[in-house]
Amino acid sequence: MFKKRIFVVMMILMFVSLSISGVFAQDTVKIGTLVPMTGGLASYGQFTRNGTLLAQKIINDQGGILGGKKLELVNVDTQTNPQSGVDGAQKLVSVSGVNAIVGALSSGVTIPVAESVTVPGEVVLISPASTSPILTTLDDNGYVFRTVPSDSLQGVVAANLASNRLDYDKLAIIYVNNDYGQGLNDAIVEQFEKNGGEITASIAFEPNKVSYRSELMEAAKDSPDALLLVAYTDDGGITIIRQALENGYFDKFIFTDGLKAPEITEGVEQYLEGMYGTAPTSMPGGNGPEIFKNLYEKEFGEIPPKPYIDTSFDATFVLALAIEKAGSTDGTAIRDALGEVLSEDGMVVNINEWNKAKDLIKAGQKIRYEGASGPVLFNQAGDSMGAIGIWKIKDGDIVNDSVEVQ
Amino acid sequence: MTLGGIFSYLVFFLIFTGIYAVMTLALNMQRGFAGLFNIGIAGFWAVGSYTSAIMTTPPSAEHLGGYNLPFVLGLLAAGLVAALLAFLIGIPTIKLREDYLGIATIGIAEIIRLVIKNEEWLSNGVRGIAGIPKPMAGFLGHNYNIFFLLIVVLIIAIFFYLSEKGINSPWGRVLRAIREEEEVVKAAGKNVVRYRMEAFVLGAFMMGVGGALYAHFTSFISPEAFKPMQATFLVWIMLIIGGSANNFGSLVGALLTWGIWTGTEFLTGMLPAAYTTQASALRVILIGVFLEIILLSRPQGLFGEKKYSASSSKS
Amino acid sequence: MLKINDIYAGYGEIEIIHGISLEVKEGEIVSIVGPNGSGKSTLLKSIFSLVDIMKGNIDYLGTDLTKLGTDKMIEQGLSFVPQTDNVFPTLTVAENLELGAYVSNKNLKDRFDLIYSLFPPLVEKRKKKAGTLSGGQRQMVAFGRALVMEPKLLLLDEPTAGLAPMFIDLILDKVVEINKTGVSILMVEQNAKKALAMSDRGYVLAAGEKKYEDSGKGLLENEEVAQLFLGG
Amino acid sequence: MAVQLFLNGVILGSIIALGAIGLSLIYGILKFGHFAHGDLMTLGAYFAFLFKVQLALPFWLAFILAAMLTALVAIILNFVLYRHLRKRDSVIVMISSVGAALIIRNIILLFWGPQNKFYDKAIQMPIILGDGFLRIKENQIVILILALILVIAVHLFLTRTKLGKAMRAMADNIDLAQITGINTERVIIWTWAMSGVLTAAAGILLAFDTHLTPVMGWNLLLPLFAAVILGGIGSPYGAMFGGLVIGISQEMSTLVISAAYKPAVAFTIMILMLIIKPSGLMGKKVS
Repeated sequence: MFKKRIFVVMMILMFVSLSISGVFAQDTVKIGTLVPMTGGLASYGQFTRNGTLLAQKIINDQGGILGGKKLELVNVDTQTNPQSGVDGAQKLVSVSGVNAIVGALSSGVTIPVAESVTVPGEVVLISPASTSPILTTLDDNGYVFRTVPSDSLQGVVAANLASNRLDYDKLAIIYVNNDYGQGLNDAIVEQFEKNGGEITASIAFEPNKVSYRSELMEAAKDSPDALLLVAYTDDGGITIIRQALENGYFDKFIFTDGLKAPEITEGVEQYLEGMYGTAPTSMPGGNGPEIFKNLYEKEFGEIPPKPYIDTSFDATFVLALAIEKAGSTDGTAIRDALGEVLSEDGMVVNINEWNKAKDLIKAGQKIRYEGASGPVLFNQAGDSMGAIGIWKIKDGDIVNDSVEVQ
Repeated sequence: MTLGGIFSYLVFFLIFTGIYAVMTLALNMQRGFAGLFNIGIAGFWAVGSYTSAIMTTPPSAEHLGGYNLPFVLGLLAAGLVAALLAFLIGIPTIKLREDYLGIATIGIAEIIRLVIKNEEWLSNGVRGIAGIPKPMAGFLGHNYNIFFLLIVVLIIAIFFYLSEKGINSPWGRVLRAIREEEEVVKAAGKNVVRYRMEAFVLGAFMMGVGGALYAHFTSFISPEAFKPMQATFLVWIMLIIGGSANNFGSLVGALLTWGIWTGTEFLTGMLPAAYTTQASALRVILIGVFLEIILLSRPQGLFGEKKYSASSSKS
Repeated sequence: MLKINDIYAGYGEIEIIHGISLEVKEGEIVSIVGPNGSGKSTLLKSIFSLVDIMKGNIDYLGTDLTKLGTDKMIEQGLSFVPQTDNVFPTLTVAENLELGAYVSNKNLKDRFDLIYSLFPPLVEKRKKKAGTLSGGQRQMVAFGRALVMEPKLLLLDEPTAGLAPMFIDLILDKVVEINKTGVSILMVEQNAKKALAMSDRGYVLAAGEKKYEDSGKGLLENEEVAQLFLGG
Repeated sequence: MAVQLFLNGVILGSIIALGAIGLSLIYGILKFGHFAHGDLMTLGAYFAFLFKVQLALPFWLAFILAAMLTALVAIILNFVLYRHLRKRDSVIVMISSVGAALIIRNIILLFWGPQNKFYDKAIQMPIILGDGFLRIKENQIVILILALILVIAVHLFLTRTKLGKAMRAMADNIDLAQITGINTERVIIWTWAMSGVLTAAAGILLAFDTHLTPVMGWNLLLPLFAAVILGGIGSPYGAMFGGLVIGISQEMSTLVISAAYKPAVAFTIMILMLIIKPSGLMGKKVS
């Protein structure tokens, strides 16, 4: 009898929840968000989600979308693994009926979602964080985009920073063992060696371990001038910095975007003073990041030192632009509109100027979107053509130093 | 939300359930019938996925192969390589106490994951293998998932049939007798280790095929897919919930568990956006609680052990 | 002092003992003999609630044992030496004996002295791990552990199983010696002849039922019993 | 360099050893692999965070309170789950512990969030010995001393007290322990309590040396099992020794293989041990 009961309860639960989501469905425009709220990347997912919510708020506060409808965001959790991510994406598409999705973060989830759900379903997918080169070459019929630049750009800038500005001849790299770390590492090694430098060690680390002392020891072996660290704050980056300092393995560092966070200096300000890092940023003249910071802090309090909050804001915003342009929520129409609406020589729209954007679209104008992460422009492959900035630690804070336009 | 949407999600849901059901049937062969404690399913899954990917993708500089072989050969190769792996693992470990075998297999599964993560020549490392062909995808267009579901159902049917057939054969009876009274079977002059090994290898073959199905369905695999929670323990939960040593129970266990796993999302999705993080953690807690309730109230699983034909074969 | 009344016992749904009654009187040695699989050990275990009891009761000095916890049984002077695995191998001999007194450690010193005097070889092995001892010495440890609590009734499950012949007689002599100190003994034994020869009374079991019951001597002289169970 | 790696290994190893003692005893007595052990470790570390950072209590008090609270959680797990399932297949209990692991980890996530936490944000400069030959932090010395004290305490407890001897006896042979009159249920509760305390200590020391994250314990679970297997299931001394061997060999392995394969070292040792001597280095014979 018990099995019957469980069965019945299960089925009721499933259908009640299915139908509730149906009943409350008003006349809204839906965009799905597919981010990890649990599992390995949970600490990024939460804030990424805030980025999308902020975009939603701006759009709805300024009269909504497609003639006054509300923008609705439907979120599912990828649990940072492809099985649940793919399932979640399919729920978004089939059950919630979205035709555009922001997500996922790691390429290991984004790619299978694209291949098995969104591309065949003709749904537009914009990843705010997946940097894998595979996304560039994916056979996606143009349905996959990203608002984060691919790794190679930043790698070149970081390597040039090391050899030209900082005059390092010997560099050790420690990178997180995933596609993000791997990609940056490869690009950095190539460029640094081209510049005539020597990479003394290039070591991958497993994320989320408690001790990286042996990796650090190996990296420090041939007395390199500095450590170039490719990591996120929470998956081991901070641990590596602290253990490097504590044990005196390194006193000079170069960081990449995943570590562009005041958090890394907490408690170790005096040791990191004057260190440099790189990160995708806005073009000279744009002030998207500043506006974004203000808006975010008004809404959610202090902006956390995490990457991809801005890029997920941008992903949501440009999707809204494309929907407005297309005049419908049809996936194919959104895809085509994304290519048409954005242009480098278009009229400037800031991230809090949704009304202006709508007017421009109505007037048939193209838009130069000065996004939260910098201007968003897609190339043929759906990749973002951003700029890379150099940042610096000054008085324990992170300040932008210069912008390298590529 | 449309009826069509629900239907297409249902198809999708059943495909995933089906892939997990293949794993559960395979585990039932090893655990339910032969009493083998394999908690390294992720390893066989990964080996199956990667084998089929390497076999069926076009030649690539990024990983071993590809050999551009047809889908069916990919499935077969996936099963065979996984079976071979099981054989090699089994030689030293199959005679160990059951929990030792378990710990050995989980260790090996983690080592396999590290290898595919770090050996780029073989598996393209952390970047994974993309573009794994979907059979007949070119012809079928929008209704592709229905076709894939048919493939999955077909494979489940084959495995189910063979598994039932096998377990009712003299071979299966010896197997069950070993699980019940190993000493008696040994005394009857049967080579216990050989029977166990056969069940282990057969189960691994099925896991390999299941892994291949997963690879072809998602079209992309990377080491992230083969972590112990989703690839091993979830399958165990399915088996235990359905009832060990019962093929039908395995299928229902897969359906119900995956239903809970994904269905709880609809529940927590109703919480306001500000609580998304809490909702997601809450959801996993809910899954855990569901599992414990079922274990406590029906430790033998929903269906319990099926009574198969007379249990001993005195030959 | 012990009275088993029409007991049915086994494992789970498998019934092995089909209605057996048995009695041990104060100061007696009582043996249970029978072929392999006759249920001797199961019967002995049922007294200590180590198997499932389906029906019947066991009266020990006026209390029903089937309703008593193990620690209470030991407090009331009941002790059991299992057939195999009857010592804690990674604990020292001394620790094994101490654990025998887990329930209460009154007059511990005296009891230990008594046990060491009963089994002198244990004295020098005091600090050795029980797992490193020979079979005979282990049996001594097992006996010692069971005797620490000054039991009134000692249950022995095949005390000579697996022992070298020289130890068999030694151990059985010890059983008699223990009995002389006032401990009643109920034992299951493979060496049926030797067991019955030293017993006051005996029971012969087969297929989970009681076949014969008589004085030890009487059973030894019973031709039927001799033919069927004592190997002629 | 080798000496430094050795020292790092000893520190990691003593933390693993603390966690492995309880895991081994539970495995030995209750005959199942407790897969929630790593997450109990995390929980202990977060309890200490609650007391030390959030409630600003002194470290020693936070340590004790956290250890006691973790012990309580372990006992509750036993009461609510494992006690009922124990008479069944050991696999069921194991699966149930996987469920418990999920629940604990996500409760931590629910209350403390996914971000890294620190007991103390400032870093400590190492004491440098022999011209950079050996570096060790003050915290690490504290860890080694605390671990040593705990190990000695465990040793005294197991050999000098009736309860400790009963625990060892139960790991040896639970049936015999029962007919000896040991109140097995009570000893099981105490075993959970002791495991909880030791596991919490391991988690706290680990976080003390590095930082807190919700997955810290789950990631250390397999090395814990490796230590248990290496030392022999049910042997607390084996677990201590196994922990040290696993810690040291993991750290020193980077001399010969890529650091990316460091986690594989523990598993490889574990598997080799299972094949060569399944009873473990110090375990009793498996019949």
